[in-house]
Amino acid sequence: MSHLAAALRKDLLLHWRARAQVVAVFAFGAAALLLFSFAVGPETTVLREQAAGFLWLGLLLSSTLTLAESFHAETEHRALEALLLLPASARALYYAKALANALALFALGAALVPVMVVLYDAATPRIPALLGIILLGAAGLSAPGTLYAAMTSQARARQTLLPLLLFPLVVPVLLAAVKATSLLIHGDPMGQLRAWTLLLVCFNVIHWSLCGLLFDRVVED
Amino acid sequence: MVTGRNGSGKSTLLRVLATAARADRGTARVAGHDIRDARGEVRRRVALLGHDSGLYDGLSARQNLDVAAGFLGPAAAARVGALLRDFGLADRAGDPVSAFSAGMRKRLALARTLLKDAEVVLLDEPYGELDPPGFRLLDAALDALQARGATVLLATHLLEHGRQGCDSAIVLEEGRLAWSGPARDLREPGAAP
Amino acid sequence: MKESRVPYGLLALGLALLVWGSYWGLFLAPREAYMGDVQRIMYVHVPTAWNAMLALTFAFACALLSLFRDDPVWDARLEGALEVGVVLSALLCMQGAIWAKPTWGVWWDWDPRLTTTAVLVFAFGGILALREFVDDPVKRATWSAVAAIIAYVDVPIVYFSVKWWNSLHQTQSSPETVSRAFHWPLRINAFGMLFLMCGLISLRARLAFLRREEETA
Amino acid sequence: MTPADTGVISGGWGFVWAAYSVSAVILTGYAVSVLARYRAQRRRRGEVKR
Repeated sequence: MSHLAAALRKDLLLHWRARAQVVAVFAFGAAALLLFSFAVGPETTVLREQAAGFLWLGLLLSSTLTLAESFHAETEHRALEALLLLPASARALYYAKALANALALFALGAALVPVMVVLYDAATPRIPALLGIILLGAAGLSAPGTLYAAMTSQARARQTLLPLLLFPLVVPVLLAAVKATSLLIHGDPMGQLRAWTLLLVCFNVIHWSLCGLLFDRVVED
Repeated sequence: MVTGRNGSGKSTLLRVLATAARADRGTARVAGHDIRDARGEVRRRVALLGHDSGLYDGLSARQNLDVAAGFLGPAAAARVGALLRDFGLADRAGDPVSAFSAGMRKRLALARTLLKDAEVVLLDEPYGELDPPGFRLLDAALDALQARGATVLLATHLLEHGRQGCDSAIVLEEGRLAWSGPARDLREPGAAP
Repeated sequence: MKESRVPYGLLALGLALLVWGSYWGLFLAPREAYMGDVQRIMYVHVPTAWNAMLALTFAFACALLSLFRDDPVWDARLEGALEVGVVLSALLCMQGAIWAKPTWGVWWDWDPRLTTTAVLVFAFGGILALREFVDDPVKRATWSAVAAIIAYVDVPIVYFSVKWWNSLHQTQSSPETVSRAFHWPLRINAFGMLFLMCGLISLRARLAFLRREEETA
Repeated sequence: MTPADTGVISGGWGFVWAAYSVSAVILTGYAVSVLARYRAQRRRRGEVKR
């Protein structure tokens, strides 16, 4: 357990020291939201209808930047290997990195909400519920994303490989998160929010345990 | 001591012994433990300084050592300050490693390797990139290790460093053992055996 | 080494059965009362669906064995099963689109089963791409096995999320409900494609094994 | 299973032929590609061994 704490401190420290990149990733996400509106046209009613979809597409696209960067630091000078040789438990390193990435993606998602509200006039009074959905979605992206970032950081064509492997896998996260967010914005007459939240929770439970089990095979030769 | 031309397998040997790389065939015992079956035990007793520094460019010198100490425990954490001073890094402890020169990075990597009280210390080309003061710091550290009774395996081209400090030596060619014997009798790899 | 001829036999038998089953389904089987002739697409669509899923399930088994048995032959079979699985899944999507156009008037009717198959094509196709871009045979084997396991475990979640997402598509247009009178061509084609698939997977696995031998020679 | 609104579908044969020909092309095409790659690899291995 102490390894988890030490690893988490390391990852949060890395994210903190690289906060300039965090701002850059946020700018990328906000730019994506802007570009979506150019693709759709200035009618606010249409934009407001698709606001949830744009928010999550923006977060999904910029998430690969955060995930890929989080492992660039580890493999650049074989720092991760040095930790494994201490020895440090690969599982602790995974969960710490995945947790740190989840928090980073959550912060990114939360920061994109005001952009969504301004650009698409799509607001919701239920802020805590929205933040909860964003946290579940961010965690859902981070669990497999961190593992695939570990793999692709040591492969050729890593920029294309990570999204190629990750996006088909997180289709359920995208569907559930967009539906849940849209219910929060446009109202939830039939009370479907619980079902979509449950699906997000289920996705997280499966992938946080499965990826944790398989991670040491990815980093150990 | 291990020596041999570039690409003769020195680094690979050290990485395999440190369980950083997997041996395709055969096995070995380090510090009394098998590198395949008891990897965790080997890793508890072995420290490796490889070609790659194993450092986080984004973190400062002190933070890099603190991170490693976090996994090693309080004993190692207590030695962080001393190691930074011993390797002349105390005044740059707060700067990010990305701003360090190659020599400074090598000193920090050495400090990080010695953070663990390892029974076996594997050093791959430790003299590379070091300036003369760095040489003296490294020799002092090697003497301290020998005084503590640790086993040191040094992979280097600089034969004179090896001859004085080491007891035995082996020469590798194309991944094969070409010669082994007392370090004193070591001649240039090109010279007639 | 004397290489066994079984896979070639399977290919031939598979193709023969497929030709026979298709001929039966196209010309001999009665026209379906409502769907008319379009329903004949079922005789090739349904077998493809069954075998595509079978191939990916076999890939999942190979991935598990490759991870825990550490024998390179399973890595070769994983590559074979992945490639055949992706080809069959892609074919299934095309057939589904051709079936949907006359039936629903649109090429893609977001049927949960077919949409999941489309996601699988990219999920498992991505693993084939991963194998292309990793040079170390040991890493390639371990990583693609890990990726195949995660992608396979994800299939049910993808299916349910698409099903709920597309809940407005009430009339379950499942192509599988075929009345008894039409079973024979369907079964023949199903077995035909099964043999074809087994032959293809084993040949493709041998190819992967030889390539790896050459790499590590 | 019968979608009541479409009634008996006319002109279905075009789509039937399309589905069967796509399937035939892809299945045989892929089989040929596997056989070709496999034979090429065995010839390379053959040369390597001899």
